[in-house]
Amino acid sequence: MSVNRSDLETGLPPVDASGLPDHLAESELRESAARERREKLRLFLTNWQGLTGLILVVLFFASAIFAPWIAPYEPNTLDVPSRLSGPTWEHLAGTDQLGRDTLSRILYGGRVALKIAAIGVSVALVTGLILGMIAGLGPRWLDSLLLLVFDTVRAFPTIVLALATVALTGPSLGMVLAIVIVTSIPQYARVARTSTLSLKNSEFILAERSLGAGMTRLLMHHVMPNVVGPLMILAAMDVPVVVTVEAGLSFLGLGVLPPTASWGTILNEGYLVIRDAPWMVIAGGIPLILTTLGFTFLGEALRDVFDPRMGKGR
Amino acid sequence: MPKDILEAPETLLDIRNLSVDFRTPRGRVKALRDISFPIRKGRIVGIVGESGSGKSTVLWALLGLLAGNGEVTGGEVRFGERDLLHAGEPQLRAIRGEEISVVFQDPMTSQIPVLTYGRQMRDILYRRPNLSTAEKRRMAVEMLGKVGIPDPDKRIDQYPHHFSGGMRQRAGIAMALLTGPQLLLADEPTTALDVTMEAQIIHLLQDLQKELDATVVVVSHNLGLIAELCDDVVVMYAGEVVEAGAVREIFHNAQHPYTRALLECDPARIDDVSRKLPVIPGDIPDLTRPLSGCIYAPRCQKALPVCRETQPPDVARGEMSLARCHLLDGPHRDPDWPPPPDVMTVGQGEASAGKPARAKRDDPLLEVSDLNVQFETVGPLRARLKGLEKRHVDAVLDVSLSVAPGETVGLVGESGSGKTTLGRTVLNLVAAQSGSVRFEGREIRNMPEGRFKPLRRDMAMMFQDPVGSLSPRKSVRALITEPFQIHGITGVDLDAEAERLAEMVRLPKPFLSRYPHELSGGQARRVGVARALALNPKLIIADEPTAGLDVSVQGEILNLMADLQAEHGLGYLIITHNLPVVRHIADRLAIMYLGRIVEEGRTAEVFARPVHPYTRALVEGVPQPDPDRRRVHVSISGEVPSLLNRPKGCDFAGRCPLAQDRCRAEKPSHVTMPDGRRHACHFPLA
Amino acid sequence: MLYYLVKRLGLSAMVICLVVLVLFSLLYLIPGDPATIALGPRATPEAIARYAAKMHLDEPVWRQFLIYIGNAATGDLGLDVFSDRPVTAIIMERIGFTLALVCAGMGWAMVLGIPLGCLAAVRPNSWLDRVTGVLSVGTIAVPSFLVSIWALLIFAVHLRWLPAIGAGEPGDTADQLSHLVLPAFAIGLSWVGYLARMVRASMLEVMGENYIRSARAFGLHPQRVVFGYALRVAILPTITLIGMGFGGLISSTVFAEIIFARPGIGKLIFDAVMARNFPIVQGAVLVATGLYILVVLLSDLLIAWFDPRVRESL
Amino acid sequence: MKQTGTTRRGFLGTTAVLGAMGLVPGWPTAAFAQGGGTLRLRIDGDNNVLDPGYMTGGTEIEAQKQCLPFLAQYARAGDTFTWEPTYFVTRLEQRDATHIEFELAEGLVWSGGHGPVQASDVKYSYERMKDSDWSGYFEAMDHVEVTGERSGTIVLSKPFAPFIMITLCHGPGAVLSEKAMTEAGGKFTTQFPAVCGPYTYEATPGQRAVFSANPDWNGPKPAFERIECNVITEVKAAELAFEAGELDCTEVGADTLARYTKDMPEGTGIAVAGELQYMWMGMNTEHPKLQDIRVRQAIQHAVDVDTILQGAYSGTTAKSHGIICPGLVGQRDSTGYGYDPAKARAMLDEAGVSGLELTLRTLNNQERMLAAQIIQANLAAVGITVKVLPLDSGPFWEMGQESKGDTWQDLELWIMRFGTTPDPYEATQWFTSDQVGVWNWERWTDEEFDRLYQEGIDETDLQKRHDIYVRMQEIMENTGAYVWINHEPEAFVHSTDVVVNAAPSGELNYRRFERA
Repeated sequence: MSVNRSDLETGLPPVDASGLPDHLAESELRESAARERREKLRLFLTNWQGLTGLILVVLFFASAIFAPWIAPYEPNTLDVPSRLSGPTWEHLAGTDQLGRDTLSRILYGGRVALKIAAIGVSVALVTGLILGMIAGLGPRWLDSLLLLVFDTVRAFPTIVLALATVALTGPSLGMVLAIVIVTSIPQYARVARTSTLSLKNSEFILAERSLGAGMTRLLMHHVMPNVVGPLMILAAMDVPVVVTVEAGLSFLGLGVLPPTASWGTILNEGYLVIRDAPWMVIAGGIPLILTTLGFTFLGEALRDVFDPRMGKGR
Repeated sequence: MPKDILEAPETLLDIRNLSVDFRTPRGRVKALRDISFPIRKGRIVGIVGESGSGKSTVLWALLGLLAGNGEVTGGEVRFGERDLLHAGEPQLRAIRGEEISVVFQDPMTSQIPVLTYGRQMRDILYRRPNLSTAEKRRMAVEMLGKVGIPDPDKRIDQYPHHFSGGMRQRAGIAMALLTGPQLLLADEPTTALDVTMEAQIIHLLQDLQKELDATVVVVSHNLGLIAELCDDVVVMYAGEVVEAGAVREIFHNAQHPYTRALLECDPARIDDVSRKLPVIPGDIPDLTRPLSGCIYAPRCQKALPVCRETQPPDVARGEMSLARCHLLDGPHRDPDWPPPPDVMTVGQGEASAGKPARAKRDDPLLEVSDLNVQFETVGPLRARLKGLEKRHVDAVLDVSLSVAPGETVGLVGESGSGKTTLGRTVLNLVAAQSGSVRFEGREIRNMPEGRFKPLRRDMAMMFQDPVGSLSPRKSVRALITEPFQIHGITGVDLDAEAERLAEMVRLPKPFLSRYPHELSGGQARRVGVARALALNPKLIIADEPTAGLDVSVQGEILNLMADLQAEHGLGYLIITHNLPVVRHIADRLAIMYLGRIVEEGRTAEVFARPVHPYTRALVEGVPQPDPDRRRVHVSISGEVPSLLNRPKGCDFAGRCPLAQDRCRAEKPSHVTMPDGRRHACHFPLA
Repeated sequence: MLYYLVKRLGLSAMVICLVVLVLFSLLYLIPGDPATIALGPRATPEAIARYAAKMHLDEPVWRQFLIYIGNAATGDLGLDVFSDRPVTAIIMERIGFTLALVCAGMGWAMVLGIPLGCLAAVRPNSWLDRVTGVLSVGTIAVPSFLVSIWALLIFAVHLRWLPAIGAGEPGDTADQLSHLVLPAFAIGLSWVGYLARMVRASMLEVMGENYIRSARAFGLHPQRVVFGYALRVAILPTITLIGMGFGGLISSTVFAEIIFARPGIGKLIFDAVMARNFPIVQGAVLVATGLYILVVLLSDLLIAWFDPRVRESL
Repeated sequence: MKQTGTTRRGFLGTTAVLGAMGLVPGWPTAAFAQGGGTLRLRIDGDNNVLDPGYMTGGTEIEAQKQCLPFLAQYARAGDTFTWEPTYFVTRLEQRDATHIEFELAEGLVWSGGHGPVQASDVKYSYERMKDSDWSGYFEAMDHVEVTGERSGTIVLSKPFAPFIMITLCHGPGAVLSEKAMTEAGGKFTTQFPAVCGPYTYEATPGQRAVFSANPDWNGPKPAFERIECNVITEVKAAELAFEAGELDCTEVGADTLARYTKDMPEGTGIAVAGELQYMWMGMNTEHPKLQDIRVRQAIQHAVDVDTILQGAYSGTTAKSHGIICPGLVGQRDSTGYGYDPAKARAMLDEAGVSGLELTLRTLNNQERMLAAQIIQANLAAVGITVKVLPLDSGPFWEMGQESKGDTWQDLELWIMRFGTTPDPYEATQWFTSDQVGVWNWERWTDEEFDRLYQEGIDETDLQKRHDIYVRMQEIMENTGAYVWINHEPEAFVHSTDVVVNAAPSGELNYRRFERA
């Protein structure tokens, strides 16, 4: 019997697959592919968390991409006379010390977050996928070696590693990106490796081999499509982590450089004027929270719908 | 021996009009509809049915342990004065484990892995506050001893994973009987076990029932087990009881067409070896849809128009004996129904084209000789740490075997016998350490994949798990045509090929666009066959071709395979643990035990006159679906030893009733008898 | 069990060695003279000469590495650039504060999160479950440095309920505890959510296992079933999560220690980074990472202790 | 969150040379009558090396002032800053241009049984400094003659008037116990080998330093029995701690200063130290992109200094017109250029420059990052793209020095702040020809400037001096390499229960704090 988390979270009681006559359960599943896809979509859309997540994520992307069109002001235009203005109709989220519009800076800051998230997560995902498959399919010594490397990288608390690196190189967006990529590769690689290992021993890979399928074909046609799914879900859950790392480092002054607006630098500047302009740390924190909520909800909903057995939490 | 039916024992538990629904995202599944039958005191009642019949749901419903989405929609279950369906949770809890206890299907998953047996059994006795912990332990040890666990006072402190499968099921029985319940429910108690183990558990249950004078309900799909063990039988189909009665009535005078068909499909009941097995066409109905008429009507050979519209009557023949069919009573009564037992009521597909002319014996398609396969069990470092000298086990040991074109060879063995490894080694999926594998006279053992690849067109494999052996993200069409792509065969219209193959394996065209998880076991199996056949191979290695299939549909696959063999002159190596099935399709049998072939010969001869004691145990180990042919003793005891502890002498010596000192000291070599049979036994049976 | 222990210890030691290697090679990956990089631009020629001698910079790189490993193994992590005090002594002064913070943060999160998750899982879809669900998502979404800032502002500056900075009077336990409250609250908050969700999910999964149905079929008391059976198994992935989460927690302490001016390892690293005091960075990162590895090791051993299969199979 | 580390060289560059602190007049003897109570302060880091010879400078000096004898201390007379003898001496006077005589007070005893404070201790302490990291402060000193048990003469190798102000009033002028030092091996780090002063010192690294009443002290009692200096690296954290009531006094940033000034909370006061600091944006006249003086002058016209003062400093600082600070001889009251973007654009056109891309280097603290961003925006308005490069104090203070690598060649624009003394000569010394590649990072040379520098030292007539220094600043300005920004004060918030005493460079002198 398996408890399906999606059912729990959609308010349905757990479905009992064995109490339910399995032949029946199967015939249900067999009904038709299209129906099943519709079913998944329905499950996803009726899951309020999934829907909320989707909306928030779309907002995240849209606001970042269209920031130049929707931002009421240029993010770096100074307007010193109206500095540290509270929220008004002219400046919905107030202004900072140089009179820059906080809302506009938040919108533009989303572009930095998007850049970090998109580049960081995709590079880490692809590298992790490749390394994980190599570890899963390669010889045992290579697997052990890669595992050891993954363990080592994971042994560094992210921020601590970032601090150590920045101590030597100085802060920059590129450095943040590099750290984010390096520290998130192991988790993708481990998931990819685990899936690859279980796939490697699965009957269908053996069946493909028995038909004469070569390594390339096995990897590209049979292993990869099955590994990518869980990794995509992981990636969705990883976006907020990455965005938060950037924000945290920028908050410490070790991330992107001014005047570039990023949520971290807004928080940093906001922290410095927290007694004069408390709205800056509040306004700067909200997109971070919403993005985290959005991707977490979306990732969990995707996982529940497509892969209810995947590991929870990290 | 069955008890005298005339004793008319009192009813211990009475199920009346029980209905259960499951709420699923796809709608309500009416899993049980209006189930009624009594369970009489002191008897062993069997509930038999195929998957989807709802037989296990009955058990969970009466314990009040349906899953969260299950819901009892009607009926009552009388247990003494109480109605279990409407009892409160505390009352039910008082009954569970004390008055009604359960033996579970899969002892691997139904015993908590992180607690010792002692702890688990003490927990079961928690309602006995006047017993001291020591006394509880003594009771548990005693019960473990009673179910045949050696050294119970030591083993009680072990965890489930320390026990072998059979031992674990014995422990499960001990736990269930610890409190001395009035009613013991057993849910598929032997399904997870090997044949030789199954026989032991059946006898254990029988003995204990007698000794403790308990009432037992056994749920099973295994007709042989039901016939051997039960006094009363309830036959279920798609959530309904279609027939119930005493065991002899059911097996010798089945009234319902489904019961009849089910019995006829059981290969163990069929004496003639025809290479064709009977089949019930069609599928179990969708229970989310509104139902009308007889639930079995869509698949029934004798269905009348009325069957599809009107609910058939329950025709009673005596106490707790009834059948639900229009043919038996009322206006549609058919006096010729049921026909005599020797008349077949279900079809066997079209008549066989007959066996093709066999190629000459001296020209084998596949010839395996003295093949050895070893697996590494511990890493070099760990071996040194533990002081182990031997880091490998012999999965396959000195195996010689041949398959001629057009011939079907059955490779039979229990789990862990190395039969699957052997099949994979032949196909170069597993490396072998020594020996030779020749295909059409060419040495192919450990051939590099590059050179071996062209040969894969001639040799194909069907894997054990029908769905699991299909790449999950590929459509059936892509799967079927993949062999062409792998071998770079151009100039074929892939769509046309896909349709041709689908037709060949009788898979409806719309299925081509489906994905593996959208297929039933039987359909997926057909896809597997189509893939194997795509490139017109000469040899097919089929690993458990009927695994996971119900009795009523396994014939379809076997018949299909037989037809294809007749048509293309294929050689088959069929790997299976299922003796009754293989008996119908194999020309020759090879019996494997612990990686060695212990006996090999023509199927009929092997069955009629086993030479090796293990073969005899296997043949006798299959429970006969005939209550008049119950076994009185179990020919072998114990379990297949682990490959790690391969005996020094004959591998079977530890369990062989005829073993002598020589057997324990010296490994018997293979001997060819004058009639061509080969065996490995110091003291072959006459 | 012995083999398992030896293997795990060996692996951890290898990871530590690799961690040292990473920290060590960072110095060499940056162009320039290692001594100048390590000591930063403020070092006097004397200090550089002393450092060069100390680090055996005239030796081949691999020998330097071995010497560093050897010294580190005996607890010698070099000298502080500015005060010439042993890095080990400096770290030892600080480590207690970080450990106290981490334990307090994780501790209160466990005390609250695990029972919440259990209760939610026992009664899925009850009001408690829903409240827990919303609360846990809410707490997960707020990055710990925002919690730190806001908690400081609200509870210390505005309400003046709790002290804002420092670690309290040495020797005065009550004072030290009162200084621990806010930072521990800040870093533990999201863990309440994580743990509640994790425990709930894994409890639900375990509650669907066959052996739980067995236990219920034997009429065991629900409390025994939930806490004696289900939780015993469901806690295992949670232990892993807690062990792995320790790394994230160390990252959080960096922020909390900076914001609350708490003299822990995280703050030490940050200050050392700012001052380019690389021997301290190196030593403190090594210790933080070593601690993390130790915790992961402990959590693995704890799992092995709980689960006989693990302790025998590996 | 950024911090400004005070470094030794940074200190030399910025605050080494001192102004005086305006708020506490003279020596508050009355306050010593009362004792008791705890003063809670902030220090920005651990005192790693208390040894005056090897300290990093900053809060170590604060500690030295509490625990070690000094011969002189800052004093203020009207608007000018001067020095006065401490009560550790009964006599301190400049006998002639190269001789300073002193006599130590009676009854001064080193702690730990190291005997009385003697003139030989002074000799030991000062002569060892010549070989220390801080030897620069003693360059002018030749040796110390011991003339009696408690008296002696400091002999300079050349006339150097500011010696008492620069050296003796400051940390390097601390006197150590020769006996205790010898026992300690000639150097010390985190503990004084022996103290002689109102307080003893004890530090818990990373947490705080505690100054407790010295039982051996028989001089005037300070106002507070115990001083707790909490280590709070971040200015912001310290401000919050102050607002949470956990500190009695702490340094604040410009924006907080502005907020307090505007709306002073109950029980809070502000103390502002002198404005003896001058900040400017410098340009490297040798850099290919900036070689053309028209480009530099265009930049001078393009920067809106008033916006910087508002945006980055919340209007809390005085606008600068040169390197001579307010209140000093030679201070200018206007500049030869003004904010005029149109003119700047025209000058750039004239120079035929377009699409100019420059890098602006700055320390990465809050105010300067804001200033840099304003400059960035200003220059963008005239078509110059500026990349802001924030640097930690270490690399920042080295970037223009030829002895510290090659960054000086790449240096284009930077924001710089130097501190100075009340005498104008001090500020000019860093810009002479021989300072090119040392502190003259703008890398221009001017014979007239070098000549005027000497004349300025020798000249005694106030008006003439004034003219000399105004002219020198004109020369600087005319190189086009300077955009004057402001004179930044050190500001402190404090509880009205205490009266703050701080040196112009921002160091607090705890023993001169008072109860209100």
